[in-house]
Amino acid sequence: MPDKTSTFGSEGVALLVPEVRSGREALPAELCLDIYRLMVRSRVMEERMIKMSKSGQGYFWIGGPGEEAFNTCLGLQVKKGHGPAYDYLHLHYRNSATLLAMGMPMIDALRQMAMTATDPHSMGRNFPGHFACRAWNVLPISSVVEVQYVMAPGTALVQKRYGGDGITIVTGGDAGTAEGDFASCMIWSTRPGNELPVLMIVTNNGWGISTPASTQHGEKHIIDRGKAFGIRGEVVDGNDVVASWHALRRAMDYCRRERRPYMIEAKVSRLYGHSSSSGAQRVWDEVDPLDLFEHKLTEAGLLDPIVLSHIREEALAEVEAAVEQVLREPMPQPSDVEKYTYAPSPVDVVYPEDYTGLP
Amino acid sequence: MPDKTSTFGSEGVALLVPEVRSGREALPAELCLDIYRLMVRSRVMEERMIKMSKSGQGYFWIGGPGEEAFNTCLGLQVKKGHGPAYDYLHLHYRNSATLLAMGMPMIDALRQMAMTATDPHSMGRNFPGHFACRAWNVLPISSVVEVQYVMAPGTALVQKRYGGDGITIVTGGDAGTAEGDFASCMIWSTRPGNELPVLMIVTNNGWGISTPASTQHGEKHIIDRGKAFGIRGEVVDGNDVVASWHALRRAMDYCRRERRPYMIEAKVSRLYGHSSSSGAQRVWDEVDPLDLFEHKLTEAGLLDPIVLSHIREEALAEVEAAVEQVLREPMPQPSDVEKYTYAPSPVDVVYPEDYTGLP
Amino acid sequence: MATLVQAVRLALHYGEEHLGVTDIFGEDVGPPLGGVFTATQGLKTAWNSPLDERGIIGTAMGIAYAGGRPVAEIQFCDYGFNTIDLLKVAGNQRWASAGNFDMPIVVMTPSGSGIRGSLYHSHSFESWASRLAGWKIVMPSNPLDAYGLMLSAIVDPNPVLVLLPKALLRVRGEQKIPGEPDSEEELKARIDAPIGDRSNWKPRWPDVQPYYVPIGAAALVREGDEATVISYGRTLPLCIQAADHLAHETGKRCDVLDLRSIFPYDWKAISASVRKTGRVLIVNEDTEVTNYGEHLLRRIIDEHFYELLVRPRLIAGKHVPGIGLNQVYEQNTVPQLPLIQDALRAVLTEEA
Amino acid sequence: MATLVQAVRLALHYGEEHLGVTDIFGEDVGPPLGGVFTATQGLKTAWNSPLDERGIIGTAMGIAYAGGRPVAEIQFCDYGFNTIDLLKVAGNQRWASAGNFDMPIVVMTPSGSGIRGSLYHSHSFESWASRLAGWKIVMPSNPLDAYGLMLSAIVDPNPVLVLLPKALLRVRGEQKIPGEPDSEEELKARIDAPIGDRSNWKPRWPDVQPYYVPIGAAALVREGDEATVISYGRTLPLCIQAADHLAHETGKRCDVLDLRSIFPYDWKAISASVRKTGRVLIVNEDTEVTNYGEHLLRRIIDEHFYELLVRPRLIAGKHVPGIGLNQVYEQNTVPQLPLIQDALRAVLTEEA
Ligand SMILES: Cc1ncc(C[n+]2csc(CCOP(=O)(O)OP(=O)(O)O)c2C)c(N)n1
Ligand SMILES: Cc1ncc(C[n+]2csc(CCOP(=O)(O)OP(=O)(O)O)c2C)c(N)n1
Ligand SMILES: [Mg+2]
Ligand SMILES: [Mg+2]
Repeated sequence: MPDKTSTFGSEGVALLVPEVRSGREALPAELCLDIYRLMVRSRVMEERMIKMSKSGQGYFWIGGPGEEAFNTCLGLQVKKGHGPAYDYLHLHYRNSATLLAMGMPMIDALRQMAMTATDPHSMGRNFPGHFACRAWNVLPISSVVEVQYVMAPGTALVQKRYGGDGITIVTGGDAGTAEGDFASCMIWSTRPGNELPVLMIVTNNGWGISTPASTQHGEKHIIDRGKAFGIRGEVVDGNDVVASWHALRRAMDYCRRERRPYMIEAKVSRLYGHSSSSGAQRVWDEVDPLDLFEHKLTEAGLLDPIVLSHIREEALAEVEAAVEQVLREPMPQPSDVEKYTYAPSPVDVVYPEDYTGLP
Repeated sequence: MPDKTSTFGSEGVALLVPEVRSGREALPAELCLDIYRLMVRSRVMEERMIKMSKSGQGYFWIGGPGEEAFNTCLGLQVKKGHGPAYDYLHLHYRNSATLLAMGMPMIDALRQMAMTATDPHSMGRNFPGHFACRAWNVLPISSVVEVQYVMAPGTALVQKRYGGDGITIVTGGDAGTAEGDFASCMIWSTRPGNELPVLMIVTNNGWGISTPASTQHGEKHIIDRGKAFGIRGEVVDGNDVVASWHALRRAMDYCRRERRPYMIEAKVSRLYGHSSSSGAQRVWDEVDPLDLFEHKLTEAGLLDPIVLSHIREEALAEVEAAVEQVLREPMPQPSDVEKYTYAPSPVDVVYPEDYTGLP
Repeated sequence: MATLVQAVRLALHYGEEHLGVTDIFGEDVGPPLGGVFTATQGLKTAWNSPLDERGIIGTAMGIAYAGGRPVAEIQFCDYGFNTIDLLKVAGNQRWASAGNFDMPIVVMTPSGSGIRGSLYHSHSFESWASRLAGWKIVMPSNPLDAYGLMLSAIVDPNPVLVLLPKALLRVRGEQKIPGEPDSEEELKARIDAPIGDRSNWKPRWPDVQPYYVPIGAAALVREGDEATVISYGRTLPLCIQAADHLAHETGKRCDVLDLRSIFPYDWKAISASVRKTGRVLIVNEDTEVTNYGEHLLRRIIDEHFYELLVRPRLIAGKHVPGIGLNQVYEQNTVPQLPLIQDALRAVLTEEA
Repeated sequence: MATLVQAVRLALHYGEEHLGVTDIFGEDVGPPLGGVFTATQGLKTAWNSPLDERGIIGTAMGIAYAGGRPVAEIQFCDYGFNTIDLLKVAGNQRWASAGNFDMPIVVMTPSGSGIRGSLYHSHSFESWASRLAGWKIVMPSNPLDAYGLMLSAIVDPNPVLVLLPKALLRVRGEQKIPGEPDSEEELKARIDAPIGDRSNWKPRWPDVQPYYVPIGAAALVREGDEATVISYGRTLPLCIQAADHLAHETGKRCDVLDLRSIFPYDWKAISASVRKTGRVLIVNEDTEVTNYGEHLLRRIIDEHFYELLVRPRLIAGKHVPGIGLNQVYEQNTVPQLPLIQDALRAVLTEEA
């Protein structure tokens, strides 16, 4: 049974709403059900994409099964919008749950998977999970590991100057922190007098493709690297929705208010291996955040087998309808190859509109 | 008067030799006089080189006035030789005192300054202070800031495997630690089970050309960055000979014995600005380690004005003789442009001996 | 007349005041130094960065994403080689995101030899840069063009790399920048930071006016019917000298094209001239294997092979690992006047 | 027959056993994976590195300084663009130190398109690489050459970059590697790691023999008097197909040169063939602005301009910021067979 007499998070406001707890932290039941639904939708969508990659409806899959708990909590707490008043997102290729939580229609991810001309993120150019969304400050996700960390200080610098409470959020994997760009982000975010509101997130799944983190990384916690720069941080169980929600809330509050960097290291799972290149087989020895949350919500009396299967059916129906639709949509044309190379320029006499082949 | 009844360093061996103290640490008088002589020789040589850069006997000067105390102590403690049994030196462009302390003839530095064909470090190709010395494992110093830090783990890896007590020593400036390569060195030197005997030195003069470190670096101490990786370290007054000697001794002992990395941050002075590009004018508001040591030795009764001026005269004579000699030596020839591009190869049918222009 | 580096500074000032430039930054770009070549002295948005080129390019990208207009400096192009991946990414952001994001950044950097820079301050960058799809690359050879190209670079909503010829930074032009004071002394007094303490110094900016050199437009700096000489940057003035000398010596006049834009290049101008003359000399100082001039040559072969009267030539730098400090190296590694003159003489006088 | 990637593995094994290779390393190079393309499975000196390409190149340099013989892998050439400065430094160590230090490192990396790699797994590297003075660059197009070039790369005391054509890694050759078992199944059983748990797996290496493809030697893979086709890597087999097809269609036979070494290239072979045929087609898939093929074209113009019967051609990839995942992009960005065939037909049939 959900506990009925407690407070929403640590804000000290007594609310008489049912809630779900993890240790000393809690979340309202309503929110938990929303999160759960989003997690199911992400999982179902990713699993369908894996199927597409194997059936030839796509060529390659990479994505976030195992990161749904943390990434959904992230997406829901983003200050969503365009321009420096809102959060900038420099994301990794495992962030589909974040985008779904922000409200991205499932079909847009599938369009990218199916490489249609209608793919709003890349017009069928990029791998799945490589989102780009101007309206929501979601900067183009690139496969090049870690480069997002050197761009993050730039958006944050504009935000600091702009005022308001918009922050810059940058995410990446654990192995990628070995690239110098991770250190650059810390340095550029802590210049004395110019500290920047950058929330540096590492989703630590313990792997870089086939290489265990334990064989390459001498740090106990990755966030310990922030200490020398005075960057606060915390390690959170990214498979725990309640803990992830609150860690993110604290981190965002801090960045929004203090206009300084903060680090979160979220321990997450990788449930289908690295990508379709490594087979995208279900892994059974890692914790499944969805199972965990399902169990918790069931325990709390918020879910029962009927609701549960209803939510899953709904998500499955949504994804099937989307796939069906996507497969009817147009493909890019040969003439698209050069499109969107250049923005129109009043001072360029060769390419005033766009690239058109050699001068 | 030198104290006559104390111990050499912290080794606990009671020696009845005169010694020079700094705080609780001490060095034998003999050694101090050797160090002093080397420091004077370095200073005099660098000042002569500055003169050459202004008189047209060279084009450019960069070097180490202000780092003589620390760098001399470094050079004297290096395990000098060729191959992995000996120390590898990945140095910075301010290390002339290190090389002189190791025994490099002054004239070789001046040959590079004068860009003669006899310059053993680069055949008149590189800037002064850009040494390369195969016999002593002194790897080519490059102007590209910080790249030496990504090479250091490689030599150390071979040394760890080889056994013995040879270590890898890498030095660089404070501003350069903002490059990702500094972080890479820490990561590659602390791979679990593969920790490497790398002594990471930062000579912190508080400047990167015109930019004060205090405006760009949020770390209190640069070596604090090592903590997350379990890298021990210490900050030392690099203007204090006795302190520098012992910090280096401890660091080297640790690396040699434990086969793990260690960091030293030496606070040093920059007495002639960044380089000849910024005028190479004497700066008077920074501590001069040579003055300091001169004063200390004089106080201790080891130096008097006569000895002092004798040492200086000797050094001046040495440098003048060397310059005179150097200016008579041959210059590189047009045909030298391509020399030493390739080492002879038994499997290359186009360039079996060396590069000879386009195929 | 302003020097090239003063022209850049005036353009950046104009950019700050009128074109929305928000950040001019890089190593030693802000006070007190204002750039190792003084290009950024006195600018109100100039600031010093950490010594980290990857951070410089990345931060510029971030500023642009968030609506700022950054001009980032890489202190010497020689130190930009650890950022090629980022430059590639910057060049593909619009393409990769199918138009979601533009990337209006300007990167400026001194390029080429001629300042006794030894191994790491003598490289050229244009051949590398020309391979960065999605970028525009410009390289002025005189102060007025530097001013006009810099303004265009700022206004263009795509990433633009401005290569400044190291050897010409202190050279004065023949034409005034619109709004430039009458005397060099006055200009200097107004905008050059004093030697010594600068803490209270403030520039007194002249009221410079807009002047755009379009991207993709070459300048025909000498006209003639006998040959086409194509160059830019440090070697451009040498080509003019060579052409003038040979006009005098042989009576034959050449077109000399100052390319100004490396990409996109002014194919119309090249093509028209080559068609007219049938004789071609391309000159630059970058290394000669996979050299940008070889691309131009290939285009000429593609479209004008049968109109060529004699073998077209490329003069470039030697394919060696560096340029040595002793001037014997530099003189014998990158093209100097005699070499250019000899090549041009051969092009002009070879029998068709 | 061994696949190209098996050939590389066999060469590395030979290198470990007989040529002093001490370290084969890079991202996912060691157990359990043995490389994302399986090039390093079962090798006794293979180890996994941190995800840090700069560290990989730097560490390789350090190992070489200290007397080791490293073979470092960059997982995809697309991820080597943040190391260009280090590659330049590696290429200049001997030159800069006037012979004090050699730099015997091998870097291997998959290059080019053809594996549906989208923006960041489809780039080519040879044009960039050819600009790295002090390096040698090779690129095999079949397993035996891969074996022989890898052995030469290891033995050569200079930095050698081995570009492995992504599209051909799983292709089998027509010639056996000396010592290779008779059947493909046996080879596979002996040296391919099993799917699943590999913790107890050990390869049973065949006793492969030394076989060196000299650096700087092209292979004439088709012979004819009518035209010269120069290629390497992924486009080489396409050129063979095109030449065979056109021999059939027109009765005209071409020389097809598999360059194998990008630098130094086999100028003697190119020159002899061009002199013989007077017709030239150069094919690669790298982007077309400042493309390595343009260098070859320039050399041909330099030395054989007056011997050319028709306009020489270069077929290369489009100058766009990336190669899109949808195959419509890839097919229309990098050369495919029809394009090559049409170009060769034009070269062969154009009237002189
Ligand atoms: C710069 C760069 N190097 C190598 C790769 C190839 N690669 C893709 S993902 C990956 C591992 C990333 O591991 P981690 O950062 O932990 O992220 P995860 O995939 O585990 O979420 C590698 C090596 C790449 N994409 N970019
Ligand atoms: C990669 C790189 N970027 C820029 C430069 C230009 N540069 C030369 S020295 C220097 C400052 C170095 O400062 P620091 O690392 O503190 O060393 P210091 O000169 O103070 O000893 C700069 C920016 C360079 N040489 N290399
Ligand atoms: Mg990971
Ligand atoms: Mg410094």
